[in-house]
Amino acid sequence: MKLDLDQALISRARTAAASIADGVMAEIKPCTTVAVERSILRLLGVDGVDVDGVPLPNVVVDRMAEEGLLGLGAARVMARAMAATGDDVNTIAAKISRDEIELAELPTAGEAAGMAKISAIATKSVARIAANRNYREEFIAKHDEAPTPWLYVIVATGNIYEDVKQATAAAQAGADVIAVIRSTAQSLLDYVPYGATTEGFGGTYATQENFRIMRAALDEIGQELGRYIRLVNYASGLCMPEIAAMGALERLDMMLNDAMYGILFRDINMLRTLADQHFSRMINSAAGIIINTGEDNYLTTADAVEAAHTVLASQFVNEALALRSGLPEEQMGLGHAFEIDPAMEDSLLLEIAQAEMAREIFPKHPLKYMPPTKFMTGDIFRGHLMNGMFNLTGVLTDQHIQLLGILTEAIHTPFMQDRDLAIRNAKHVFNSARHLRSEIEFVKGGRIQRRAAEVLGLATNLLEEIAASGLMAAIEKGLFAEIKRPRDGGRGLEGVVRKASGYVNPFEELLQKEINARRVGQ
Amino acid sequence: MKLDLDQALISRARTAAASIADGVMAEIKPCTTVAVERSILRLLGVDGVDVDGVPLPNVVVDRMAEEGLLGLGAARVMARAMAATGDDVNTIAAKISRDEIELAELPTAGEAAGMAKISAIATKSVARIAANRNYREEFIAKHDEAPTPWLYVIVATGNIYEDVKQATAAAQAGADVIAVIRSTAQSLLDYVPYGATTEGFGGTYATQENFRIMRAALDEIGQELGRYIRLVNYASGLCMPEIAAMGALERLDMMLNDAMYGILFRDINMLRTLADQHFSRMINSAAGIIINTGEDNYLTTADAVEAAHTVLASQFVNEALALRSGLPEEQMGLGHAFEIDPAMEDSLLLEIAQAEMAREIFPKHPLKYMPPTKFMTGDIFRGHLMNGMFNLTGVLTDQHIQLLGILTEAIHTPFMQDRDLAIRNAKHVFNSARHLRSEIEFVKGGRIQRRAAEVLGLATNLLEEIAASGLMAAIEKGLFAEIKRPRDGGRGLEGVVRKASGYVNPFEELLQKEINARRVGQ
Amino acid sequence: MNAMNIGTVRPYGDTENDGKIQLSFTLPVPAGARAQEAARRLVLKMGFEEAAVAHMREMGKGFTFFVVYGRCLHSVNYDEIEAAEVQVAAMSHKEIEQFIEEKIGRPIVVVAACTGTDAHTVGIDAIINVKGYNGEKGLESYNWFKTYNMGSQVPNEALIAKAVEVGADAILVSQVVTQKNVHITNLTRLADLLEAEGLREKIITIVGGPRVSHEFALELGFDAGFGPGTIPTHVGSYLAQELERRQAK
Amino acid sequence: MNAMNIGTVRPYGDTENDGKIQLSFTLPVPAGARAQEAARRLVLKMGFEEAAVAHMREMGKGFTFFVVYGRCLHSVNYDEIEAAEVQVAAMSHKEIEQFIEEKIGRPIVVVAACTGTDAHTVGIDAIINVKGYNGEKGLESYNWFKTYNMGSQVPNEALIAKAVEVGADAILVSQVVTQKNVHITNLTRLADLLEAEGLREKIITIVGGPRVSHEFALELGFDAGFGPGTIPTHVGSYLAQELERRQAK
Ligand code: B12
Ligand code: B12
Ligand SMILES: Cc1ncc(COP(=O)(O)O)c(C=O)c1O
Ligand SMILES: Cc1ncc(COP(=O)(O)O)c(C=O)c1O
Repeated sequence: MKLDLDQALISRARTAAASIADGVMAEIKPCTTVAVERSILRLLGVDGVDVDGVPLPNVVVDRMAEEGLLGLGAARVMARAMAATGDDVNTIAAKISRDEIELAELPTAGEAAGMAKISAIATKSVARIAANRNYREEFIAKHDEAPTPWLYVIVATGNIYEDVKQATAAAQAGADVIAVIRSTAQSLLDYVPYGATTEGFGGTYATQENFRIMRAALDEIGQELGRYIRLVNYASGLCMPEIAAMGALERLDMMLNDAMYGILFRDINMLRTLADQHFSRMINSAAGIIINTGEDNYLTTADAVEAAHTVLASQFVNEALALRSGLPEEQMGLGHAFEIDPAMEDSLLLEIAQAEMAREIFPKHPLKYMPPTKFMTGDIFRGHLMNGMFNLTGVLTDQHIQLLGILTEAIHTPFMQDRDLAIRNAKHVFNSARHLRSEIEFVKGGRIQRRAAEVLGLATNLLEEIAASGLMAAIEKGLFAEIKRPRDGGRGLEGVVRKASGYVNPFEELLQKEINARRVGQ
Repeated sequence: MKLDLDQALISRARTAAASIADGVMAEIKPCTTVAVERSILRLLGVDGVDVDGVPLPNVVVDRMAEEGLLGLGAARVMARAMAATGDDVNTIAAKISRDEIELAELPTAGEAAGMAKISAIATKSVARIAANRNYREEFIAKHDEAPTPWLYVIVATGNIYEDVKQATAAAQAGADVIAVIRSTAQSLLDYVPYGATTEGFGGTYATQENFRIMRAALDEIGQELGRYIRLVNYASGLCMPEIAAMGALERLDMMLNDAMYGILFRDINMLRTLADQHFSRMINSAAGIIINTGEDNYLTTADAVEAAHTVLASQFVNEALALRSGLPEEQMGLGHAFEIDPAMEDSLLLEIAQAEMAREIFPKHPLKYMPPTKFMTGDIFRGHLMNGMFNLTGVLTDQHIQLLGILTEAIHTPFMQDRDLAIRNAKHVFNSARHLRSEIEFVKGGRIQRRAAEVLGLATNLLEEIAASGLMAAIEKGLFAEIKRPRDGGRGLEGVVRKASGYVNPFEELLQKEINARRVGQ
Repeated sequence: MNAMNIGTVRPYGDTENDGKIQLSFTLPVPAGARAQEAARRLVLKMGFEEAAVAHMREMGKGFTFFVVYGRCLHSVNYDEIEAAEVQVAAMSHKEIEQFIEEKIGRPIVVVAACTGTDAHTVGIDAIINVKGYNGEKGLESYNWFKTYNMGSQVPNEALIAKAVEVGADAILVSQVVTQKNVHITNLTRLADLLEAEGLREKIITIVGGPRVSHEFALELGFDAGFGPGTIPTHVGSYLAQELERRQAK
Repeated sequence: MNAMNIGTVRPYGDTENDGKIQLSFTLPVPAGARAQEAARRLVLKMGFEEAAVAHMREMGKGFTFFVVYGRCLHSVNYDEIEAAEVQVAAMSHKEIEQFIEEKIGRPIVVVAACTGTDAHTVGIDAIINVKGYNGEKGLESYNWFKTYNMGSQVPNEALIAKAVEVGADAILVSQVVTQKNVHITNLTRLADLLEAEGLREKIITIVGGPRVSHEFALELGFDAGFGPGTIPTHVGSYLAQELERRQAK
């Protein structure tokens, strides 16, 4: 290890994070949410929209909520309906949308039989997810896995068909991972839009059909290139577990998945999104999907030097929470970023210290390293150079997922040529500095080592402070990203429902089984 | 020391280089050249052109040569003329141009008295050079010396007035050193053009008036900025000592000065240019002018990995030759370059090894580090990035003079904006990695250390091989830059003249005195 | 400001009037001699001479990237240009406070928001919040400003309602996302709403953001526009002086 | 080659026909709102819409650098473009040797030089010398070529004299320095000299260099032009086939 970090401090930090995560788990355990229930319905096969374009999962869950049945869980209510009508889930959903079924009046008699059917469907659904995972793993095993850092680029035209052109060109140029950015404010929608879309702002709507279109395109070009091209989309937001379910069904490979992001940057209610996150991560875990956490965002509102330790602290918390949703470390793409003001003397040294520290503290984790954005200006030449320094730091500190910086960051969402230049920048730097990491040591007690030690110390203190009061109180105090969010504020609190006795989510157990099986398999 | 270089090898290399340089000195000692004699005349005050535009120093020296008098030295013949006519040097030169003086028929009687006058003029001339040097040193002492690496940029519009605009803007943007590039093929002219010029190709003619114009402009902007802006021009070529003399008189601060460059890249005769070099470097030395040697050029025709050791070997030879012309190490801007094909894996590691090696072997020398040129393409974004990696290597290995890479290297001589982007690139990287050097160690016996050791070993072998046969034979064999030059080939051999008995160059002694005085002063 | 006489100007590479310009763009064609010629002709159509393709490469099948240099034959008369700039005497934090105390005599009330779907609050926070920008504290820290920062993704209607509720002197709107001109749509709608409510003349309306200029704001029917690099005192100076001007009428 | 049907194309940013182009240039004016407007107007004159100055900075007093993005309204019809390309079947080293042996029956004599004040020999050496380029050996290494590489800074007259002296089938000229169009001046003079000496039709004349294209060479009166990336087999294939064609006549 190059930084000589104090291992005792790291243990203390992990202990504190564990207790913080346990506190969160205790809070969310008694609750379910409209989004969790909608995801259950989706996983059971409910899809489509009603005559007004409202997605059927929303229609069904909203009706259950109105009738006061949601505390039982959508699965159980659906079981009743299946038993009563003999219809399949989608027919039932359609009937509900046409007011042809009165949920409150369904007989509870056939519930057990209904639940058996539900169980069978759920088992098939999880099998489909597992099959997707197998497909991915086999494809990769047949070809070569891309060397790290992986080249991760975004497409964000707003139009899924243009996105496909851009993504295809990027794959041909050497991208390993393609993320389709979502339209602004989709994360605040309490439903998932439907169908292929061509009208987004700053990104393209995340819909199941769009997922399918892009997956097919990337599979095609991946076959041609003999490389597996990974696909990414965003779960975080009011539909976290639903989008996770869609991603699992359509074989996405990574998902942005972080309740902290929703709380801090989208003002989503914390209880709601932490509950949503738990189930969404279980789905991600079983699907073999790497999550991307959003700590990098903190540095867009807070200073990257002063707030460096909050990033680390949050990574510890995210790790602890992810473990509790069954995610193995190998799927934890903890986020961090290269966001120090480059006008600061020795800023590169501080960036190296920070990135190397993350690498050493989270050795198995596919860390996701975000590029400079905040200090990018319209000077595209300077931007390209900053991205070069970022890429150098990435390869020097062995980052796993390198989200490539774009020279026009301060101007527009990337043009095709901007992305191509980003890919060439990364390939150039990675190749010419391929083994720099193994050739360099940091001077003992020097600036780089001292900086890493300082950040670790501060993070540990912060975690212990948070552990005392709990995560929610810490967020209320504004300890992350200099943003305060009240416990009862934010969007989506109304979608949190106390579980009634007899609440059932058939997927929790099935997913857990799948996760355990994979763990043993390793 | 980071590279753990074998000090015994370094000593062996220096010993071989010393014997090579001694061999060269023995060859040139019996000779003078038309260029040396013209410089003596210039230092004595001969300037201007005849009615056909031929520079008076050429008129006079050519006449002396025709009359078979040049072996005595221009000073001695001029002394005769002064004694005989009572005119000053310039009047005599003008008269010669108008055929009003018959040199062969001058009485030798008054020669001693004439020589006394010459001595007095020469003493004043050297005093002017010393005064220039003092001015520079005092200005710098009053303000702060620029931190290294110095930002060195070129201007090359072909028009001295446009050059001034470009240089001024560069200084304002932060350049420390401005080099005015010469028009193509000036180095092959056996005279120095006269007056202010506005019509060069790929550069601006080096004339004394152009030196003056640019010096004044840089002094002005330097005063305004409170920084001393260094001025560079080119001595190497057929007029090496003449231009060195002009540079000393007009207070240039650095001069490209390397006979090897002339031999290999301009096909100038070796004896001629080595003899010219010796006197030109004495002038540079006394004037406090840093020389820039041209080893970087080798890598434009030879491969930077395979020929790396020839660069180092040549640096050793150049050091030994420079010492013999009285240049202190602090004025030896030995050249090297960042020219490895960046498509090569780990090319950055090899560049770091090479640059660090030069730094450790030549610790006091103001090394001049040249940017990527050969592998630059029309992709200006890639070019800007390569320059960033070059700048990073420069600051990491503590180079003294960083000739900034220009993103349009493969396209055109720099536009104002290209140069500005180069300066910002360097400032950005130097600042953000300011103390990286003191934070990093190279792994013992790792790729970087091994590469440096390999290059040093090869260079030492090569030097010992050359020492056996002499430098001239080595050049005949094509040991440098993969270019062969015959001993009796090349341009300018006809300008080499055997010194007659009684040959006098009054400046050799005066310059040597000045050099010694400075050395003691330190 | 407009005093300097410069005359007609052309781009400058390394010689007066050489007109040199760098361009880069993508054409949806495969790389090759025809692509190169297509790129060259395109640039010639723009009114260039000596257009030279310095770099060409295919990025993905059927898309080619070009770097071109050429000599632009157009010129502009600099002296004729009058760019709209917020006309106001620059004052320091202290001077602004004094000015308001003396000339207005009560705190200026401002309501600020990042509107529509835009969630980029860093810019508006820089102007309003105590933390400020570039070492300058935001208007919230002034004794003579009373500020309401509504945060991000605020509907236009909510912003106006708040302004009416607190009797605002000024509305400050930030717009950062500009893709598909969503900021223009959004701001036009806000201007219409203000007009409809009869508030257009009563409230000072300011827009800000990285793609905003004073000219742009005026065109859309706002009173002032502030772009990149704005610091709180710029806005404070303008608000104080503009309010005084309006009260004087 | 010209088979593909693509039609009218516009630059592509992220949406078909969006026309997006990046420009950078310098204007000899001080930075400020007027400068920004001057830059914008200049770009509008080129036939752009929505020209936006993304970056402006003063580099030295009175000179300002701009980065601009805009939507270009021009388009080109790709299908109509016929770019001149050296028309020749590509052959390998071995095939070229065989071809000459069979169809010419004697070695082809070529004289090569970097002419005028130009001293950039790397390019011509890459084509001629054994060392070659990109792993391909130069023509010197062929049994069926007899080469004379005269090196750098060769006067046009000396090149012609040499060609006459050795009875050259072809002259190969390299020109790398292009500042102030010195290569054009130089090559035009060479073409005139060849014409005057009556050699124009007798000798195959080839030009090469980083700013050379086949089209460019034809315009100046040469037989073929080779640009960046040329390897010896390109030139060898052309020479062999062209000589055979001429002998057939
Ligand atoms: C930070 C940031 C974020 C943060 C925002 C955090 C927050 N709470 O603000 C996060 C990570 C959340 C984010 C998310 C997104 N972002 Co964002 N983001 C940026 C980034 C990196 C910096 C913006 C910034 O903070 N600048 C610093 C401030 C101080 O500058 P400023 O806003 O210009 O403000 C100054 C002046 O303009 C002026 N000013 C601004 N407003 C006002 C108002 C008034 C009244 C006045 C007087 C002055 C004033 O004063 C300020 C101080 O000088 C930019 C890229 C860049 N480097 O510019 C992208 C950028 C703005 N984002 C972009 C996009 C597309 C998004 C997303 C939509 C992406 C997605 N689909 O997920 C999301 C969603 C956001 C949404 N719904 O709006 C695009 C916008 C493209 C475009 N031109 O339309 C950009 C340009 C990046 C890119 N190239 O794609 N982003
Ligand atoms: C190496 C180099 C030098 C070396 C040359 C060594 C040598 N013996 O050749 C040295 C250091 C001596 C040098 C000096 C100068 N150089 Co120089 N140099 C370069 C550099 C870095 C690379 C050129 C090169 O070798 N390319 C590699 C070869 C393989 O490519 P190529 O020439 O294009 O050749 C290929 C094809 O074009 C084609 N080809 C070329 N010729 C021919 C001929 C035939 C018949 C055929 C079929 C094909 C063919 O085949 C080749 C293989 O594919 C360029 C910048 C750059 N990156 O391009 C500047 C550059 C060419 N130099 C430049 C200048 C200005 C100079 C100087 C004038 C500067 C000065 N004032 O001191 C001097 C003087 C040179 C002179 N009198 O001509 C400018 C030219 C600007 C312009 N557009 O006019 C450039 C572009 C740099 C710059 N941006 O300022 N230079
Ligand atoms: C973890 C995480 N989730 C989601 C998002 C995007 O969310 P939205 O779609 O709300 O812009 C981000 C932003 O980059 C993120 O970091
Ligand atoms: C040492 C040295 N002298 C002179 C020159 C330039 O010579 P010329 O004027 O002949 O191009 C160079 C080229 O860069 C050089 O390195």
